[in-house]
Amino acid sequence: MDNERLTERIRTLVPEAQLEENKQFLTLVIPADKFHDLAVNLKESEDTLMDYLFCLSGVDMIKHLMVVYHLNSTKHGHSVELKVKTENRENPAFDTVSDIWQAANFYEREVFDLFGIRFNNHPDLRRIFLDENWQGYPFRKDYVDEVNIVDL
Amino acid sequence: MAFSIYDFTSFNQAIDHALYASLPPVLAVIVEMTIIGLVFLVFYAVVGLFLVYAERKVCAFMQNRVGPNRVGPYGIFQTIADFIKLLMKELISIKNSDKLLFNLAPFIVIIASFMAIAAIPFGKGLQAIDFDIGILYVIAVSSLGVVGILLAGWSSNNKYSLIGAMRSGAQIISYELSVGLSLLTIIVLAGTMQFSQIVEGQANGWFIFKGHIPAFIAFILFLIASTAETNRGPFDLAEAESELTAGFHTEYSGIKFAFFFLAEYMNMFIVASIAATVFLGGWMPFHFSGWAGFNHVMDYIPPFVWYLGKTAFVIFLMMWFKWTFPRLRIDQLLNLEWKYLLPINLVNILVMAFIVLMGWHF
Amino acid sequence: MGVTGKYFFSPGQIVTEQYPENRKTLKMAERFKGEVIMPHDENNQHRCTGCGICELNCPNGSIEIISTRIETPEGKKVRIIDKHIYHLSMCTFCGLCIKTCPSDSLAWGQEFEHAVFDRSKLTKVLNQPGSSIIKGIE
Amino acid sequence: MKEVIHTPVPDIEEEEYHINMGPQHPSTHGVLRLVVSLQGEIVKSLKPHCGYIHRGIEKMCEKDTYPQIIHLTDRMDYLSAHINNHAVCLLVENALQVEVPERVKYIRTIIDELTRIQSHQLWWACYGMDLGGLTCFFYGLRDREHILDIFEESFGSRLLHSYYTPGGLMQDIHPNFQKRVKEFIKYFQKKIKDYDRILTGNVIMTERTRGIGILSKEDAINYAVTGPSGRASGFSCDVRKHYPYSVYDKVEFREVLFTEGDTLHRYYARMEEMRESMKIIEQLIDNIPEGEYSAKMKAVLKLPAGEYYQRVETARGELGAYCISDGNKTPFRLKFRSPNFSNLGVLDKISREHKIADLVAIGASLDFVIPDIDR
Repeated sequence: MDNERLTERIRTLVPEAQLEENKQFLTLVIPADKFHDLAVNLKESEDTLMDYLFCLSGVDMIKHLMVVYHLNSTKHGHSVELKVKTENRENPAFDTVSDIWQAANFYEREVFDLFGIRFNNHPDLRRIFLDENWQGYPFRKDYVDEVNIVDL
Repeated sequence: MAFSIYDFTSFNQAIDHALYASLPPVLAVIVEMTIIGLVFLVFYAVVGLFLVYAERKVCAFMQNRVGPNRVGPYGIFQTIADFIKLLMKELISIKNSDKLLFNLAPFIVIIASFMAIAAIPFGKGLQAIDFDIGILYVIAVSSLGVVGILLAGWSSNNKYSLIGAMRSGAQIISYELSVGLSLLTIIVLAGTMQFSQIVEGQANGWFIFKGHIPAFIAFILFLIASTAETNRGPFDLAEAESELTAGFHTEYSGIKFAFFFLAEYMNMFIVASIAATVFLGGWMPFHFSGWAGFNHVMDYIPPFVWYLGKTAFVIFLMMWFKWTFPRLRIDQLLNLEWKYLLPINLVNILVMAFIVLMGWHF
Repeated sequence: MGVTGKYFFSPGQIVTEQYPENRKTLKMAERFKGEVIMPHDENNQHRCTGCGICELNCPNGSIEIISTRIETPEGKKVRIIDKHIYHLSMCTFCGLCIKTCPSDSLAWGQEFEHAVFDRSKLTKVLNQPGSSIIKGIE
Repeated sequence: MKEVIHTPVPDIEEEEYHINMGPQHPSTHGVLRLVVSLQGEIVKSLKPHCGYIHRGIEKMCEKDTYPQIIHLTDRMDYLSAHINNHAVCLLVENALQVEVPERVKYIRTIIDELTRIQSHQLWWACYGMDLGGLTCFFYGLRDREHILDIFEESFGSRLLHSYYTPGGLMQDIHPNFQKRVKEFIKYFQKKIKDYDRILTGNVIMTERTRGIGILSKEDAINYAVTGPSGRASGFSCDVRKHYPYSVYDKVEFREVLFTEGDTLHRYYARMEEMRESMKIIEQLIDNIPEGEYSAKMKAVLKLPAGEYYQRVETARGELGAYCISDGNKTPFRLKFRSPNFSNLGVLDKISREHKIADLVAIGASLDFVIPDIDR
């Protein structure tokens, strides 16, 4: 499926999806509450079959927190980049996709650990790299640690 | 007999008479026992140290390395230095471990191998005790060591140790069968269990040649089973360092660890010497029937050289196994024993009995 | 068993580097990255202008340059280095300082035995005492 | 009247106990900690605990300029240091739309494949060691030395090279490079037969690993298991084939694919990859074109604002570098999708109901490099 048809497809499922222009992949911003259903649909439908989640990154865009999903179909070969955003910095939460792609299990734990984004219904949401009682989320832009982060 | 020049019986008797003449009988026995004990202790330590060195050199050469080469010429004092280091190391005592058993275990292991060495004939007359059930005795005593290993694994309150000990228990109990049965094959051929008579029986040809194919098969089976019984690679599951860190002796340090270490090498020496005695003629020189001159030359090589040479050959074979093959898994190990070695062994005994019955052996 | 046996009986293939013994004959590759040095010529002169580009480019802050501005007899204001401080303990041997140096004043040294008892000994001053810059390098 | 409370008596058969494998354990090849629930010797479940060497490389990258990032990527998957560098270099080059000289592409491809071979040699060595054949370890390292010597001659260091820069290479290859690589290929083609004789053809090894830790193709995709581990399950995920970079589109090589997906076939996949890598090097080594070793780059590299994703095939799988730039000389966010991290996720699934010894073998066949997991 080429990018235009893929966009159309996602638009029919989630009309609010915004297309971002001039990107390497087809990039769409999806409202957080619609994302899980869309993901299920993209994975299960025969013509999209996005079965390979090859990258899941958390990003702190200062204005908002964002999680970026890179999806690929190993059968059809098309890729898509989906973004979900939240402006809630205190208690950001998205729905997990680890029930759809098992790979997301660890990726989401990493994002939770470093960005503090919670994933609802995640089976085992614990810190993965840092200590259990670590304060704060180090990869956020406003994180301050005068002891461990040395500015050169 | 031609090789009577190296007969130690008269030498022993001379000492015996001298002692009995000068001392009361009880004291004489005690002195004799002490002498033998000391001789074995020294022998034990020397052989153990030498084997550790030999193993390290052999594996180094197989792996394109130099091996120990710092202490003394070619590193021959390396193991002595290691031993001194081990003697001086702190003995760690572990919280929540069973102190008594923890300390007892290394001694059981080492005593078991000590007892087994007593029955081994090093040369004509060079044997501490010549039981008439010598083979049975050695099998029985050498398998006592597993009690020590089990205790060590259990008492050190460490799960790795426990798994190692359990594996070791399962392994030794099952491989004991194969060891026994393959020796039994030769007993059928030799008609005796006494070591001295077994050796005498090989005066005109080693059993491995006399017993046709069954004896050869028995030799191979014995090698496999005894390697497993001594917990050496590729059967070193009890101390599989990539899985269980060090298995049953994980928590031991210093001299107690040295005991385990020495006992392992001594067990290797013992099974190698049993193999040499039973299959390769012990201290008997190599004889070709008919070649009188050749046989005569062979007789001039002292029997303990023959004996040690054969033992060293078997030990080298075992080291070669260890440094070539990857380790087996526990279920494969037991499968190998119960599904392959044991049936082959049983058939082998039958064949051997049949051969002996028909008188087809040499 | 064949393979191990073959190697056992052909000890000529031993590949161990007998390190402390072969120190005299041991020769590192010519591009070996042992440490950063500043080559000096026979007049105790180096090529460093003290521009600070290496300091900027170092990802770990292992280079510090202490320089002073002096006035040359011709009346030009020039920067010369007092000390080119190099923290070996922080260096990751990425080579960016050497690559970016505009006057090629830094180079890789062959020394690799860096173990010392005191951490402060790992902080080195690369320009030798009393050294000066080679004439004609801007 | 006293109330009788029936405490449930735990069934002895059912009782599980836990052991910690790691952080210091001979078979985890680093500081990975696996909390293993065992029943007897059977692994019931397993929880990896990582982070013992988490250095926050992605955060550090946000403070460094693009040329400075290179030396950090070395330290992720230290066994494929060059390939990690390659990811960042390609990312910057594609973002700036710099055309690197042909010579650089050829050299990079050759060095990438050499890196892959040396990584697989070390894996082979450790695999043998984990299965208990210690001799393999020394043979593997012996042959790896030859590649490291070539590296040392050309780039000055043996493990962490920092040799690629955005736009090209740090310095030209050493004049001896081609000759020595050819010598090595000739040498290693002989030695790989030894590898086959000592481990591949060994009945103990094959029987121990056949049918152990089976990973189906669907699971491999679902868990995002890439690299030789994924390809052994039939997941065609070779970035060199699907998204070719440098000169991989000009060389002939086979993507090693198996369908069984057990430990033994992960082993075969890596052994075959070594042979394929040698084929690639043989095709390229004589044809390195003359030219510059680096494109002309600006002194300060500023990526135009936007998002970039670049993937390369390391020795362990697909390495992705996802960069968000805001137009500065440092990246706003640089995320590395490291192959080992997603490969680790599958360890729990495929090692259940196997023995501890199998767990070690499975772990060895997935070939973890812990700094790449932790980053």
